[in-house]
Amino acid sequence: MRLEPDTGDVAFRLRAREWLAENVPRERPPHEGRPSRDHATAWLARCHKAGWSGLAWPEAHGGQGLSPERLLIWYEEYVRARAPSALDCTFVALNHAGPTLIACGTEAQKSFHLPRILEGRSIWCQGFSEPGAGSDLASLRTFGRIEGDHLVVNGQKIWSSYADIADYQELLIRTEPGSRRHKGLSWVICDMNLPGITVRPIRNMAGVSHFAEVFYDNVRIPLSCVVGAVNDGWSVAMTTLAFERRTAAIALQLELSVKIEDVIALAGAVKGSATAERLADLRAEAAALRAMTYRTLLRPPATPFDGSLMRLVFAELAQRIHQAAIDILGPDALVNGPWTHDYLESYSETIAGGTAEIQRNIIAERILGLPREATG
Amino acid sequence: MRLEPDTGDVAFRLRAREWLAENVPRERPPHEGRPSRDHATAWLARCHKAGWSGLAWPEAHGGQGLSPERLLIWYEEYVRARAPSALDCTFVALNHAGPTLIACGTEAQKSFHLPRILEGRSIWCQGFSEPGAGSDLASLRTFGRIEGDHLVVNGQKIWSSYADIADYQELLIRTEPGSRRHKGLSWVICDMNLPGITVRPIRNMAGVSHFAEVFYDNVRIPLSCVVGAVNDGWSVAMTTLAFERRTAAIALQLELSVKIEDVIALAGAVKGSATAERLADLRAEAAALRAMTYRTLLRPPATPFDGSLMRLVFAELAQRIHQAAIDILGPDALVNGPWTHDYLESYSETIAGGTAEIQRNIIAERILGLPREATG
Amino acid sequence: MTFDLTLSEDQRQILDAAHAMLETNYPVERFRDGRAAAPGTALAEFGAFTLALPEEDGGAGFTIVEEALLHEAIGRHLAGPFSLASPLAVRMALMAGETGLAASIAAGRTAVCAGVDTAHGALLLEPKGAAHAVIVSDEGIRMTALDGIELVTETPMGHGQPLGRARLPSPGGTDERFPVLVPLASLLVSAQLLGVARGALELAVSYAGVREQFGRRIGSFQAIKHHCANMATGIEMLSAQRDMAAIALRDRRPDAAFQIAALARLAPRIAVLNARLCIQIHGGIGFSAEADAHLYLKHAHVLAALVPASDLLSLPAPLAPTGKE
Amino acid sequence: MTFDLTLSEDQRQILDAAHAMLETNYPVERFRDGRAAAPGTALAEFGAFTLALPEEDGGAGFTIVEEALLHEAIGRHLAGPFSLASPLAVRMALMAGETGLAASIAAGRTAVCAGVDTAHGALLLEPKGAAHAVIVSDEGIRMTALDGIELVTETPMGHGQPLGRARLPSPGGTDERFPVLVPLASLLVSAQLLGVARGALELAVSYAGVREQFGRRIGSFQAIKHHCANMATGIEMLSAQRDMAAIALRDRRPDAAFQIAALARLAPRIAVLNARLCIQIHGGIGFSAEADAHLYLKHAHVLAALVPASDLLSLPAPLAPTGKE
Repeated sequence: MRLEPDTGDVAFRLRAREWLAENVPRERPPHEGRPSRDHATAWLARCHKAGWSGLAWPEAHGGQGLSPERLLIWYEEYVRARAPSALDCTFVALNHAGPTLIACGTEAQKSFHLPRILEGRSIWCQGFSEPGAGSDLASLRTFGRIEGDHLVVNGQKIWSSYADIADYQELLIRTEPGSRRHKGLSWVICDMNLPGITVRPIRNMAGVSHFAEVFYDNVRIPLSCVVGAVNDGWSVAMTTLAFERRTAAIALQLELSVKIEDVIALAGAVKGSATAERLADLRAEAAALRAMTYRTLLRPPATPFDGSLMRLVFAELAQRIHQAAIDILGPDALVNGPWTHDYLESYSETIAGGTAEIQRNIIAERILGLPREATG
Repeated sequence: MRLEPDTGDVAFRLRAREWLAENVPRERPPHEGRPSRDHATAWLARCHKAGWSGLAWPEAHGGQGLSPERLLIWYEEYVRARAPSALDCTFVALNHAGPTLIACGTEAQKSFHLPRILEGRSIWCQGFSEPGAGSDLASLRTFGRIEGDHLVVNGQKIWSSYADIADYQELLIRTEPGSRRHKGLSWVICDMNLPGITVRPIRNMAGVSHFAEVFYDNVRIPLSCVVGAVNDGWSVAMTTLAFERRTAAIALQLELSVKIEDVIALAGAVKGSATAERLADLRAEAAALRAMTYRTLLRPPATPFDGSLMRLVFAELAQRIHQAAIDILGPDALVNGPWTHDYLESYSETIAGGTAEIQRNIIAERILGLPREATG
Repeated sequence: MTFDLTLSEDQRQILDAAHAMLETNYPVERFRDGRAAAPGTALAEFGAFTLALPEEDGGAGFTIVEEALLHEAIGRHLAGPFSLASPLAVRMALMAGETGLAASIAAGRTAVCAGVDTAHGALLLEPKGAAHAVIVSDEGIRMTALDGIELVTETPMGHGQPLGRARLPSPGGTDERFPVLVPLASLLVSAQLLGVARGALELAVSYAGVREQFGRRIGSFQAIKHHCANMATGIEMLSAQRDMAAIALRDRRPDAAFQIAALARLAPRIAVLNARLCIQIHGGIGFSAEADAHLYLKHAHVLAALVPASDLLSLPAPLAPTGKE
Repeated sequence: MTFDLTLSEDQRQILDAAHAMLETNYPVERFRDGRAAAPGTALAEFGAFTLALPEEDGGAGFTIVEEALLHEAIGRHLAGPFSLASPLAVRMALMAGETGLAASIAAGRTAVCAGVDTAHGALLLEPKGAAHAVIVSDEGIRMTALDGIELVTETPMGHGQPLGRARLPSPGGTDERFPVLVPLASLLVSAQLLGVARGALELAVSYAGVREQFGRRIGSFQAIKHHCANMATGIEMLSAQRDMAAIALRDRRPDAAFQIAALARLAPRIAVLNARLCIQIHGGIGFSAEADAHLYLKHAHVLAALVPASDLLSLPAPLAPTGKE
């Protein structure tokens, strides 16, 4: 067990710090729509030009192939410099679609899409959840009928972030008639400009529309857009699990260590006061979350489900840090300042990507081996 | 909605206060065994002599027939005077067995047992739980076979408080062969001196033995000891639910309002400190528990299951008040002083009489009407 | 019985009437179909702002116990903070001898908004059209005319109900701060928070009873059940304490300040927690602005800002022990 | 890789050996069959008290990282507080130049107990037979000879492990208080608390997997599952932070004090919570002294008392922001 930066690591950290200090945009990024896309793609293009795009991607595919320690160093400097949230409209492309294509895509798919993603020229959204299947992906019903060399897709997706400004969607649909659960699904690259697609943005409780519903009315997608084999979509969807520990989620986790410092500064709490004690607890937990982030990258997971531990700790800590900020602000929190906005956004942490309740079930059943629930 | 003591109420309060000031024993009662029995029965006998026994029992059965307001006044004065905990070895007789006999007993049963209970001459224990059926009474297996005019009982009970020093037990057993769930049970008065009964005290985590296991090896109980009809024991067990709101549990609930004052005095916390804020929260909750206690006595319940709300709030508040005391004591809490002892005892609050988890299920299903759980 | 916590026939009638009036004029759906800014006139016409005033002051002759029951219903319908400001404003106008103003507010002709002092000026909640503001501060409650006051519009939490910021004239002596109204303000705002907490539970329970996931209604999952049970216990504590505090204040009992302070300490926490759990139980749709869940949360925060400060630990406890150490 | 958080082959071996030794000499069942007061000799023979000392001081040449790993295992077996006091005592003896004493403690010939200063004298934990006590106080750690000290026996929490109270001589200057050992003491006691937390989880999970109620194994109920999941997340946080803090202290990194203080803040809370949940999951038997659940709780309280005070908020944070406001 060691955390011993060599001279290369130290130089890398300084280089990252200097570049970020000079290049991080000073303004708070727009929350939604075209302005948010323009801001995010401009920032990614700038990163790409300086060699900071696709950090965890293999060099063979245009990435930087950073080692785990360099990834940690980069993201630590990234959040300390208050660079734009990694969870912007480029997130899905860089951290999910790209790695999936690298793992399972054809040469044609890779050579077309990967450069566009890295340079911020194409934005992707996810098309997994459906209205009847929030956290239960196995019950997907959106269907793609094979007609010649096309899939004809009908159905509906929901909670598709940035679908209104995306160029492509990673679409998980049922393609085998009568199939059930995880079988008979396909993972498809869906061009969002195809006829028959309707996007309806959903305003969230923070007043921002980055989610959307997407409706598919006889949308014809060439079979060449299927990634991996037809009807083998579940295993394609699972391949990115291995990449998951190296995504920009690292930035979100480390960012809480910066956020808690901001709350501590905001509070200026007297030693021993209830607020000071509360903030000390949160500071300790943010430190532990950082330690967990290190562990995630620097030690093989004990089970494939360890991500649920991270997800749960992160989600609840993010909420509690923002709750503390709101309480400290008092009545001023009624004004929609950055803390208030982020507080409201933090409500999604225990919902999106599997609710906190589902993470607890996974931890109990898959990590601890408790008996599965009775199904009625 | 009114809480307007009339002159009779005021005089009653003063009389109670004066009597308690002169008569409450100054020493902390012994925790277990014969000394605890002797202490409890001496105190009850003294109460009885002065007309303070069987407060909620009908006058026709030797009780005081107190109105709800007088009960509240009495118990408020009782806890303020730091009178012995109502949850001593006389509790089951006064608050459960007695009321059950009044509701369902024969004249012979009543005339024999009720005076003994009121005067502290006989101690009762409960025989409901079994090793395989902690919170699940419907799965009882201890069996009483009818032989002539006797029941021949074989089986085992557990968590029977004070069984080692009790004269009688309220015993709920299966008497109809092959019966299931709530059917085929009988409610029986069991003389604890009968041959074939073995009592094994169970030491609890506070180091005290007031629980016991009871083993029945061909114990012959006269059929005349069955209360209500044979095989109708479940409905007998349910009759006391109506009495439940008027038991000495009132004292336990109100006592938390005294305990939190003691913790506040113990802490001497600086205003605004984390400890002060924590204690203010607990004080507010103790006030609310008192308000709930008033409501329970002075308003008909909305459902027969409202007791679970009280039980849950009480249990968790009792634990949190004791946890606060322990934290305030710091290392001195390692010494088994009264706070430490009571802290350890408080762990039973969310377990005994239906765990906190079961209370939450009852609240959700029976009060809120959420769908029953799938059973696997 | 000298003690009785059941609703009297009168109380039941006034509550039934209030619920009907609120359901008609302030259905929670109004936030979705653009009727969010329902005027205060329906409440005024109902007599909500003068319910507990004597008949000679134009009131209905009820007591603050009934008023506290009414404010739970008002809170449940997420009526704007004007509903809290107006009955306080009527009282302040009367106490200041301005009977004409009192009558005008009572009748809904003069609109009053609520506000709270902050380090950066007073924050006014839904100030549009209001002629006066009722301001809660650490020193007490006061009323200020808004005539000629410059109002800076602020974006409210989650783009909810409008907010304005204003530099208001500093209050004069104690008589302009009406400390006598502070306990009443605490009682009414806490009662509204109770209504919010109850509304959030009802919404959560009804959703959990129909929404299916993994082939089952989500309300059959223990985790959801236990969230709901926790919401219910909070409501039980808060509503019992509301009754205790309202009666103590009405009857000028010596423990009134204690009971009110305990109530005010519980109310914001329970309302925010229930709203949070309601969102969580709804899952994705709960995080959207399309379901109503988020409205309860924002409303809980608005009301929480209007709870006057109190120091519960400094007050004598009604059950302070008498006996041996 | 310059960064690596996997166990080295050496670390794995020492841990395997430690587990085997502890399982033989300190099985948790010993509390039930009367072997509770297992002597410290097995630990001494294992070299537990000198694991991280250089070989010239009679140590095994490992580092405090391995020592922290070992103390998790020790905590999991609920070894007495002597196991914490002894490695600190060896170091204090060496620092004071008393090499004979150090060797004697290291070999298990001289017994050392742990203790904590209180307002009513020092509280000594399992003092029987101990020649010296290692005392934790707000000012630091110190060692005191118990020769000639009068010990008043105190009844311990829940009639657990023996306790004594003593008036000890006041410590002299800083050099007698060994402030340099405070971070190490925090690390080791926190690691033991982690072991307690993990033992409580393992006990709870194994019980929940077999105990049946309502016709099902209780581990299939979501409420029980979620209790266990909460225990697991606490352990994950605590063990990750333990590694971070141990490495920082070993390598004298500038953030060592911060990492240790964060660890010490988390450890008692998580250990007590896990023990509490373990009792709750056991139901009635968990509240009895017959199951092991309560042992974890009492042990957590004992260790929590031995965590040196620290002020996390006063320390600079390693991820303090560098960028724009």
